[in-house]
Amino acid sequence: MISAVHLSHAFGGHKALQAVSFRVHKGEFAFLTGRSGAGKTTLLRILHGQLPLQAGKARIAGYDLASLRRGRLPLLRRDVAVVFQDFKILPDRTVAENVRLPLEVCGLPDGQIARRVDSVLAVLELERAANLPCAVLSGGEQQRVAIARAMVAGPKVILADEPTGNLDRDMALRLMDVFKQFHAHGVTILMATHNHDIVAATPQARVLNLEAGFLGQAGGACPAGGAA
Amino acid sequence: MISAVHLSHAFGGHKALQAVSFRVHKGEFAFLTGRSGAGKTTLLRILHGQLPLQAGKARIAGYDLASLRRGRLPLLRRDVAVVFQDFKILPDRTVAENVRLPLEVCGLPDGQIARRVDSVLAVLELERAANLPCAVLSGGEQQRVAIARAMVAGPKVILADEPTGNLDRDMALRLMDVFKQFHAHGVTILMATHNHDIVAATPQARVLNLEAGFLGQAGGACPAGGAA
Amino acid sequence: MPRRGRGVILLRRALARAFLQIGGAPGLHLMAALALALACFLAGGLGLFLANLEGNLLEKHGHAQFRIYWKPGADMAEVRRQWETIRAMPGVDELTGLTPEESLESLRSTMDEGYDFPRPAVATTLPPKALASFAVRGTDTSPARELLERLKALPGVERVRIAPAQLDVAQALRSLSAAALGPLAGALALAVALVAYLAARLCLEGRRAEVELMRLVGAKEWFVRLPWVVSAALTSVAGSLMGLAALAALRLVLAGRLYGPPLWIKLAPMPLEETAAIVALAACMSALGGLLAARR
Amino acid sequence: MPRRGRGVILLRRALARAFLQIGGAPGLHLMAALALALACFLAGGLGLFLANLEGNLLEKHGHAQFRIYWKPGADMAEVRRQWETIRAMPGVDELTGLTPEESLESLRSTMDEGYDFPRPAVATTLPPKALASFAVRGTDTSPARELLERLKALPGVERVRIAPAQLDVAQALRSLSAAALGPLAGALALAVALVAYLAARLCLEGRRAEVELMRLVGAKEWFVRLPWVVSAALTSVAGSLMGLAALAALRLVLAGRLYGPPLWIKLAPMPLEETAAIVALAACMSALGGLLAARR
Ligand SMILES: Nc1ncnc2c1ncn2[C@@H]1O[C@H](COP(=O)(O)OP(=O)(O)OP(=O)(O)O)[C@@H](O)[C@H]1O
Ligand SMILES: Nc1ncnc2c1ncn2[C@@H]1O[C@H](COP(=O)(O)OP(=O)(O)OP(=O)(O)O)[C@@H](O)[C@H]1O
Ligand SMILES: [Mg+2]
Ligand SMILES: [Mg+2]
Repeated sequence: MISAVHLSHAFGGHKALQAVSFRVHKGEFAFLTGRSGAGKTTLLRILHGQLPLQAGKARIAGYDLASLRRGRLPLLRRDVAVVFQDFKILPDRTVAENVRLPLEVCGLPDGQIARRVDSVLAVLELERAANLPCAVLSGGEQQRVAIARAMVAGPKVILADEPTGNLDRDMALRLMDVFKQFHAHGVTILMATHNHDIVAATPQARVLNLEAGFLGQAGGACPAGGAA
Repeated sequence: MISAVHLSHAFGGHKALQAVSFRVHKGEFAFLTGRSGAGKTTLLRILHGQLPLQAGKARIAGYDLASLRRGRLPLLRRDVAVVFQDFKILPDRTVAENVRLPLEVCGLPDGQIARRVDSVLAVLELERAANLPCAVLSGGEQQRVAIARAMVAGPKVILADEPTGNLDRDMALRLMDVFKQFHAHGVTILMATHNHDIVAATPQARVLNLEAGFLGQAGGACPAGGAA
Repeated sequence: MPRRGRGVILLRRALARAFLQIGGAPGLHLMAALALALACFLAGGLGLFLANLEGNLLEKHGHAQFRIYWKPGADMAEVRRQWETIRAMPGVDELTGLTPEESLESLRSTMDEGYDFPRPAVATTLPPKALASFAVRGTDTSPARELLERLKALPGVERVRIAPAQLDVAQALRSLSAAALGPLAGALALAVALVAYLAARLCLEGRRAEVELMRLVGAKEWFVRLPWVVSAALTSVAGSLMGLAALAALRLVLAGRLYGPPLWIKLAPMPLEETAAIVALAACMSALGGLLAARR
Repeated sequence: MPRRGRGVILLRRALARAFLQIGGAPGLHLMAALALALACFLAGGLGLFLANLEGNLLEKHGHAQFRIYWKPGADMAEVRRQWETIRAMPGVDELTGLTPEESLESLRSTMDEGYDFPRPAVATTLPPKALASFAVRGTDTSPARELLERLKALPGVERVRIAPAQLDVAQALRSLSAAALGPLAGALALAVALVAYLAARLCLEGRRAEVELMRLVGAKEWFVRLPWVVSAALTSVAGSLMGLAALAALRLVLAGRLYGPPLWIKLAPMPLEETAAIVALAACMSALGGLLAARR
């Protein structure tokens, strides 16, 4: 479902990723760990088409990033949803408006949108806040809005970047249950995280450990590397 | 140094804080815990003069928030620094420019500013990034910029709102050492956090536990409540 | 869900977004429309003024006058035949022939009321004359000079005077308004474009994050940009119509005052094509502004 | 660090910030300045046009002319004495007396070159006359009517004619330009203010976060706002000077063309006070825009 071969990325002179190779199979759950600045967000941004492919190959959800035309990028992004580390929610819009956005832009009829938004807000315990502007939400509530938006359209792949940094342990574990449910329904999940608790609480997941741009092996998972 | 008596705050109909009373003495280190939406950020914002005092009394660093005139608010904010949960850094400015801001606005000469900024960036392992615009930093680097800015002016009180959410455990513990050094030099610290690891690693700190707007007692600390 | 159905839903949503954007920041859009209205009002007003000036100039000054004098006591039958010849010459618009008696009558009419010349004594000394009006086109005076030579060569003609001052006034005013029109039109087009762009940018500045986010969650490019284009165009059409309506009202008021005793100046309304052109220009500039402002 | 020293450092920093803001978004500030330049150019241009129109009108049409005729053959010594009396009457600007011989001479000069009247025959039939020019102020015609009665009552005076058409033209043009000036000035002031406000808002929109943050880290209110006020004022002063310079250049070019044969129209430059007023107005509006935009 996701594969990278000798993926490298440099910002100016700074090498953020160096010849990273790995593979995440369809329906797999994988954690991406590594200390701050290791390149986790950079890797996820490349996979989502936000950064150009500088060197190496990458495939995700059936799209080959090297040969992807601009006009097909929206289609990739409908199949691959991201929980952004900095949330990227619109502070002046309500929670419901933020969450419905991915459904709106792909042309789903209004009735279906409302039903789906209601159910995802219920799962993430955001019903109370549905009609509040996001600017007034607490940090944890904003993070949950970002997660709800990634989940609402039923993507094939979810790339989650540090989705529990602003949540207390109980809420984080409850949320992990939601991710696990999605995973159980066949969604492929790649989650960048610092939180050892949630890694420990998810034995079914494999751990990919990025250190200074190199991909080490951890969590006793299948060996990374090799062509997709 | 910080005291609150029957502090309450409501947003529209939603009661975010309900008759909270506590006291943090000069030179003390206190954690503020509580689940997402418990009112931690609201409490810190009141103490920093960002939200008006609706009910109750509050004093911080010698300022009485009930009777504080608008013109003296800047003076309070020079004595009380905040690490914002959403960082509030300027993405188009460099790290150094962001960090020097509190020194600039209080009229410190340029030479002293440069020296202080350099040393705080070194402490927070941000030298490499000093001249990068903050927009390109990783989540953890941005968080450290927010912390550096709060520390650079040598405030009497630091209010830190979830300062380790985007940091890996090692970095979080190293940062806690920096906070502890400040504490050892007599700075009063009130830190809102979800991270049990760092609470456990800071035995000298007292824990104030907010639950649904009420302040419970935890961490075996001295009883809260009572006038300042 | 069939592909077609989704396309229709998306189009409807993009248009709805355009209106929501206007409704979401009514003050800003009103201000933008007002700015455009003022720009159009000023641009249209100057255009109107210049067009009418040009019109009035052409009517009054676009002609050179020749005065042709025959010898006093010339044979009037012969003179009248020559008048016909001159009338047929190329470029001659109009010819007024005056017998000595008619000359005296016209002279008398310029005199103060109640005074009369001692008629026979004066009339016999006056020459027959003709006033020929010649249309001047452009700044080339050689056709007028040629005509002068032809008139002088007519038998029995004693003197021909061209009113040089009048010819020069016509040409000076024409070249002047031509010189002023270019820079003015340029400055005004620039002003309209600038105001439209500023307004569009301002409307967009607060929404850059939204535009970016829509792309990140899988919106197609046309769906992202269409609302901006439509709302900018709507705002500017409203604005320019407002401005032109105000201008039309002003023209009506002024026209009533000008076309009456004693001025009798006709103030023509702006041609419909020009009005449409201004509205279309404003809309296009704004739409372009919207399109550009929403770019990646 | 003493308090005073810090104050000086802060003031210097606030001013430096103003320049940094301009340097940080040169395109935006240039555009804002350009917009203001255009607004000032248009405002100044219309003002200049109207002021010169008014000036030319006053010179040419602000007077009523009386023509006073004595009986033909009246005693010229007596008539000359009456000319002095009229010259002293209130409101009379100028008086030109004409003896019958002078009348004939002036009549002859209007005739075509080379023609002469049979002199003694005509001269004895002409009356002595005088042309009195009377300044018209406002729309009140009663002083002119009173004067008419006084002139008619002079002994030996046969007829007095007032040139009523001329009087009416003067008054019509005056009231017209008075009616047009008000709305035009209003529209232009509004346009300048709007452009200035739009530009200031646009400059600030991208920096709202910075302004907010400065307050959060302990900046005093004056230190937060001063850079906005100063940079907005600087931009608009630069812009309005640019616009007025362009206008002055246009005026020079036009003045050269207009003040020469055959038009001899004088195009006066804009008074220095008005120029200064426009610049100051633009600066104040922009500074106010900056002050408001940076508010809490
Ligand atoms: N556009 C850029 N220009 C320069 N350097 C950049 C740019 N984007 C990212 N970087 C640098 O690349 C490195 C990797 O960043 P990245 O965001 O991928 O780290 P991360 O693993 O997500 O860290 P964190 O856990 O702190 O979020 C960082 O040091 C960052 O400063
Ligand atoms: N301006 C506002 N209007 C309405 N509700 C608000 C406003 N500001 C905050 N709230 C609500 O008040 C509650 C407390 O928010 P607060 O940010 O203090 O929580 P928190 O303890 O910091 O949570 P977290 O750990 O998630 O950051 C939240 O439910 C939030 O939605
Ligand atoms: Mg990251
Ligand atoms: Mg919070």
